[in-house]
Amino acid sequence: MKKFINAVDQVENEMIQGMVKAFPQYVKKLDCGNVVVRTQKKEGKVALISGGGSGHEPAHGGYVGRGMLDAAVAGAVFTSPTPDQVYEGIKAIATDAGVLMVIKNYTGDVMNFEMAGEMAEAEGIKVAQVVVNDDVAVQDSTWTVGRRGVAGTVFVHKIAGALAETGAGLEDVQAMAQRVINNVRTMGAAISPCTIPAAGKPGFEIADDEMEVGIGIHGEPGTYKEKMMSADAITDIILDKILGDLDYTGSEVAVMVNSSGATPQMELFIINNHVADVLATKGIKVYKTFVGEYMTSIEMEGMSISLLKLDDDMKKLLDAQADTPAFKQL
Amino acid sequence: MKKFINAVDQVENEMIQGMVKAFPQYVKKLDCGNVVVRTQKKEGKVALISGGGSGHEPAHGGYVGRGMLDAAVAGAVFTSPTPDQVYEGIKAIATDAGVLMVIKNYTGDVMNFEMAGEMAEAEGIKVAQVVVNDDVAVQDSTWTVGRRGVAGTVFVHKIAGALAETGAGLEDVQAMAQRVINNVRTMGAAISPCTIPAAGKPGFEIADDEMEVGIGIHGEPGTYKEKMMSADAITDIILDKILGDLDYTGSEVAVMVNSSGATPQMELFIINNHVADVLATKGIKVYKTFVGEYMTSIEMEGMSISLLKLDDDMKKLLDAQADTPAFKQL
Amino acid sequence: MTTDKIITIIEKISAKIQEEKLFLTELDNVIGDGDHGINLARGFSEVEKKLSTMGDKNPGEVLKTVGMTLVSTVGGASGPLYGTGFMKMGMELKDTADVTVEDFVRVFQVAIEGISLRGKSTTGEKTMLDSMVPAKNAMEEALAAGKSPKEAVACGVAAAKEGIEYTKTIAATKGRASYLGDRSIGHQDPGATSFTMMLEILEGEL
Amino acid sequence: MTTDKIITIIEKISAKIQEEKLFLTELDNVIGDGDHGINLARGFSEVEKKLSTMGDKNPGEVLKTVGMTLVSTVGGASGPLYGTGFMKMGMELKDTADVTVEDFVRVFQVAIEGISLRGKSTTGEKTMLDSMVPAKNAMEEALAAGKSPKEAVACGVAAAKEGIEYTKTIAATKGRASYLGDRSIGHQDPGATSFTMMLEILEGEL
Ligand SMILES: Nc1ncnc2c1ncn2[C@@H]1O[C@H](COP(=O)(O)OP(=O)(O)O)[C@@H](O)[C@H]1O
Ligand SMILES: Nc1ncnc2c1ncn2[C@@H]1O[C@H](COP(=O)(O)OP(=O)(O)O)[C@@H](O)[C@H]1O
Ligand SMILES: [Mg+2]
Ligand SMILES: [Mg+2]
Ligand SMILES: [Mg+2]
Ligand SMILES: [Mg+2]
Repeated sequence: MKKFINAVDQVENEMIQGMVKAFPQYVKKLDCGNVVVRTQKKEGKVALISGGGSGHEPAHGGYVGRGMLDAAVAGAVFTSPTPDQVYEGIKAIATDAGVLMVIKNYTGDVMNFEMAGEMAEAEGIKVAQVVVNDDVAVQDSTWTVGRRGVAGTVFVHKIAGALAETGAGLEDVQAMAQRVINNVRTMGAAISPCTIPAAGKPGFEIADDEMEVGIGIHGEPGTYKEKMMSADAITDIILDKILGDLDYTGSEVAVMVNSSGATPQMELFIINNHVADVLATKGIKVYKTFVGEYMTSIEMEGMSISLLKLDDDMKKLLDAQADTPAFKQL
Repeated sequence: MKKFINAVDQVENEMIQGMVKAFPQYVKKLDCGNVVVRTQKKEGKVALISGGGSGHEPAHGGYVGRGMLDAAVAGAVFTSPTPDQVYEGIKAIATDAGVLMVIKNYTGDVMNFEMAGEMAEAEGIKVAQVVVNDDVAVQDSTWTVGRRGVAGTVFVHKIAGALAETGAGLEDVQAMAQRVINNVRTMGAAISPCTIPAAGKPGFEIADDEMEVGIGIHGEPGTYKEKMMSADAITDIILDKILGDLDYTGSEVAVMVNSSGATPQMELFIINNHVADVLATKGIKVYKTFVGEYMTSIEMEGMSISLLKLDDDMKKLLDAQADTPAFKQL
Repeated sequence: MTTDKIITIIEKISAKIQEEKLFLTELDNVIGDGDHGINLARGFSEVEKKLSTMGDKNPGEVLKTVGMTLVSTVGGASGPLYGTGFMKMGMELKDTADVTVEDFVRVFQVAIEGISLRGKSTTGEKTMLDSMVPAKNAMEEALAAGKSPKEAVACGVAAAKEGIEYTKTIAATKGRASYLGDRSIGHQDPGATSFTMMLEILEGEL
Repeated sequence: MTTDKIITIIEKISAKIQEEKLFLTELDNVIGDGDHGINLARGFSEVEKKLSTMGDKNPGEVLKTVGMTLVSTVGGASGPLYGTGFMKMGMELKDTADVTVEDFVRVFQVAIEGISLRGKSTTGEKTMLDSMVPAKNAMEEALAAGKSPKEAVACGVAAAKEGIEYTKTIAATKGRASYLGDRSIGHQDPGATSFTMMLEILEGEL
């Protein structure tokens, strides 16, 4: 394992410190742990909190700021934060308008956030939640835990965050977050693994001529292995799965081509080139495109493609100003 | 070589296509080659053009937009663009106020841009140039070609671009660009190489316990090899070199912790944590920090640290609005 | 088992977890995200610190503290689940000062219910429950058949181990391994494994 | 050498460059950025396309076109430098219809001056000039000593090869290799190598 780190048990801590030192105009850290909140608390609006394990940077600390989140809670690498951490975050940002928890659908995340929500409600704080489950690589069914939440979460932050910023009520913000969740689908693939610092070795092994299709964002292998293929071919596989899952016919979409951490922008753009061509062929209109590191898996070499089916409300909220360390819109 | 690509001789082309398809509101491509210009030409201001080989994404196409560049020219991977390409870019953006070429100090870049500048001047276009040479890893001397231009170039784009946007004249914009160059220093290190697609294999080999110190941005090895060390230790080495080269005492600085492409944000923030601490100890005030992918070397795992010594003019221009695909400021 | 004994057992469980940290992590690597050992080791290190000040508390309070500490330091899925389990046992024991194996089996039943509720899970989903539930049943039966406490827990350990083997044969439907679908078949569940380790420590201490 | 001959020579140079693309790139990998062979191969492929329509032009125009094509397709340092070299030779030849080796050596001198000016470089800096200048001198001397054209170019090739060896002994002060400082010592210059290949082709065609 070769990394620019100091000690494996200090990565989360030093990372958060490094982030708040980089962006003091946007974020500060709570004393109680790796919880990052807006430098200036904004009263009179629904407050949004999200989080998960570390290792997904810029998620979620990078999305704390005007027009997106009010707090982000970071657990150990790829490990859901604990209920107390989340609870401290909620307390720090809670307003009379209430708090919306944006949870990614992992057993651990859901349990820990829910426990925190219960603790906060016991204190009289209004809490609502949504669970993001955009990963179409995973079979959805009632008898499993369902799909994972992955890069589509960033659209939830952006759009629900923009609505909250207008002063909308908790139920409306929650409903809008859920509307985004209902309309976003994501799938990814990876060609090399990542290494959790404390584990010291890669999460999976992969041959030089293989790729993992249907990867998650926690360094785990995908839903299946495939022979390495061209960028266009893997893009086709992913788009087929996404377009087969939700009817995008005739609609306008926001596209996100997300890097898992080590994939160079060159490759992301090559992928987007084909995404744009395929969508054009199918008569799906691209309203806006995002290319870059939005929801990573430390230094995994992989990517995901997300398509969000937009309506007029979502378009307006997607276009609204945002000013956070990792997501800015003028 | 494992990459999300289709054909090695199509990467530059498909990448630029993918970029303009992602950001049509910001950039369009000229028919003549991989030259990207603002979608809406802005008259009445000095036009800025920059470029170099491909493989540095988001540089330079990502910096085309309001408040920064007017055109970016991309050669083959790590290969300076040709004079005709640059000339076409200049012609497309030229205004009566003239054109400033921001060149990174490489023999090839300088020669090709200069030839283009001569061609444009022959057509009656006012052309000026600056050559960025911020890399303190390289010994500066009058009998060599001097230092390389690396990540500090982005500060030149930002600050000179902001001044140009105000309608300042060519000489003033050039002088401001030069002022940035005079006050910015950068140095980097890498722990794994990158692979030029057409070459098919990594630019250098490196043992599991080694790092390359003083890397450039073209996949080449650094100025020397070192045993792998902690993030703090390599940060100290780099800062020592930078601070030893220019007197930053008592001044305010802009910091850039730049990823070479594959380095996870986690590690960049860990590095910034120490940068901030060291500068605080030395009484150097951090005015603004940038952490992320600004000037990459495809998928190299490495990073560079840049320090720009600011004055009041530069601060104002650094803070000015910018709206480009890869650099936004509200 | 008095408070001292309980503390000793927890300390030994902690030592075992630290020892098996990489093994458990490795199991989680294959079908999860490779952190189960790291997670539990982090939590039990914190638990150990707390134990030193608990000599004068009753067993129930000790277990409750263990549970709360796990909840607030482990994270992930196993944190709330093990945490809930220990808390439930602690609460159910009330002020029992000397815990018998019969007591343990009774409160363990409550712990299982708590875990099942928190995790929205049941047996056959390739989780810790696939070792916990058979272990509890086996211990109940052994006690009913008049076996000694130590024999009963040994039966529980045997059943827990069979549970581990069983998890190899099924696909996960809960937890991270569920995202792998059928690809999770053939690999044992990390949580079932860590639970079995804990029960073995108990057996060794009787 | 008439136009047909010149075209044949350039075609063979192109073939050689395509053949040695990886070798030249590998040399550049060690002390540069690993693209010299790729760059020249790209340029000479374009040159080949142009040559097919140049049969009715005089040698000077052919060489000028070669130069302009290299400038506009190679990029990097070698593009403008080789491009300038060929353009200068072409311009200097004016309308000479049958180029002798004496003519070649004379215009090659002009090419070297152009390269030197464009590159702000001279010998001893570990560049193509370290093969070009000795080669030119050797050819001049050989001709002055009454050797045959073919012998003269053979002397030039020998000198160019010595130039390659010389580049191994010095640190670069121009081009990308200069950034390596003393670390560039011990490795031969890619540009000196590609030039020597070109001159060898000329020798073989006489
Ligand atoms: N819903 C659930 N019910 C019961 N046990 C579960 C559930 N989800 C996960 N587990 C257990 O948790 C273990 C994984 O724990 P751990 O790796 O620490 O957390 P995470 O999965 O969040 O990384 C699994 O091996 C499984 O035994
Ligand atoms: N200033 C210069 N003068 C003469 N030759 C030079 C100069 N700079 C570089 N070269 C030659 O160019 C060669 C490198 O060419 P190439 O790799 O194609 O371009 P780049 O260095 O831009 O990648 C070097 O090996 C050297 O011979
Ligand atoms: Mg985990
Ligand atoms: Mg080059
Ligand atoms: Mg796990
Ligand atoms: Mg080169």
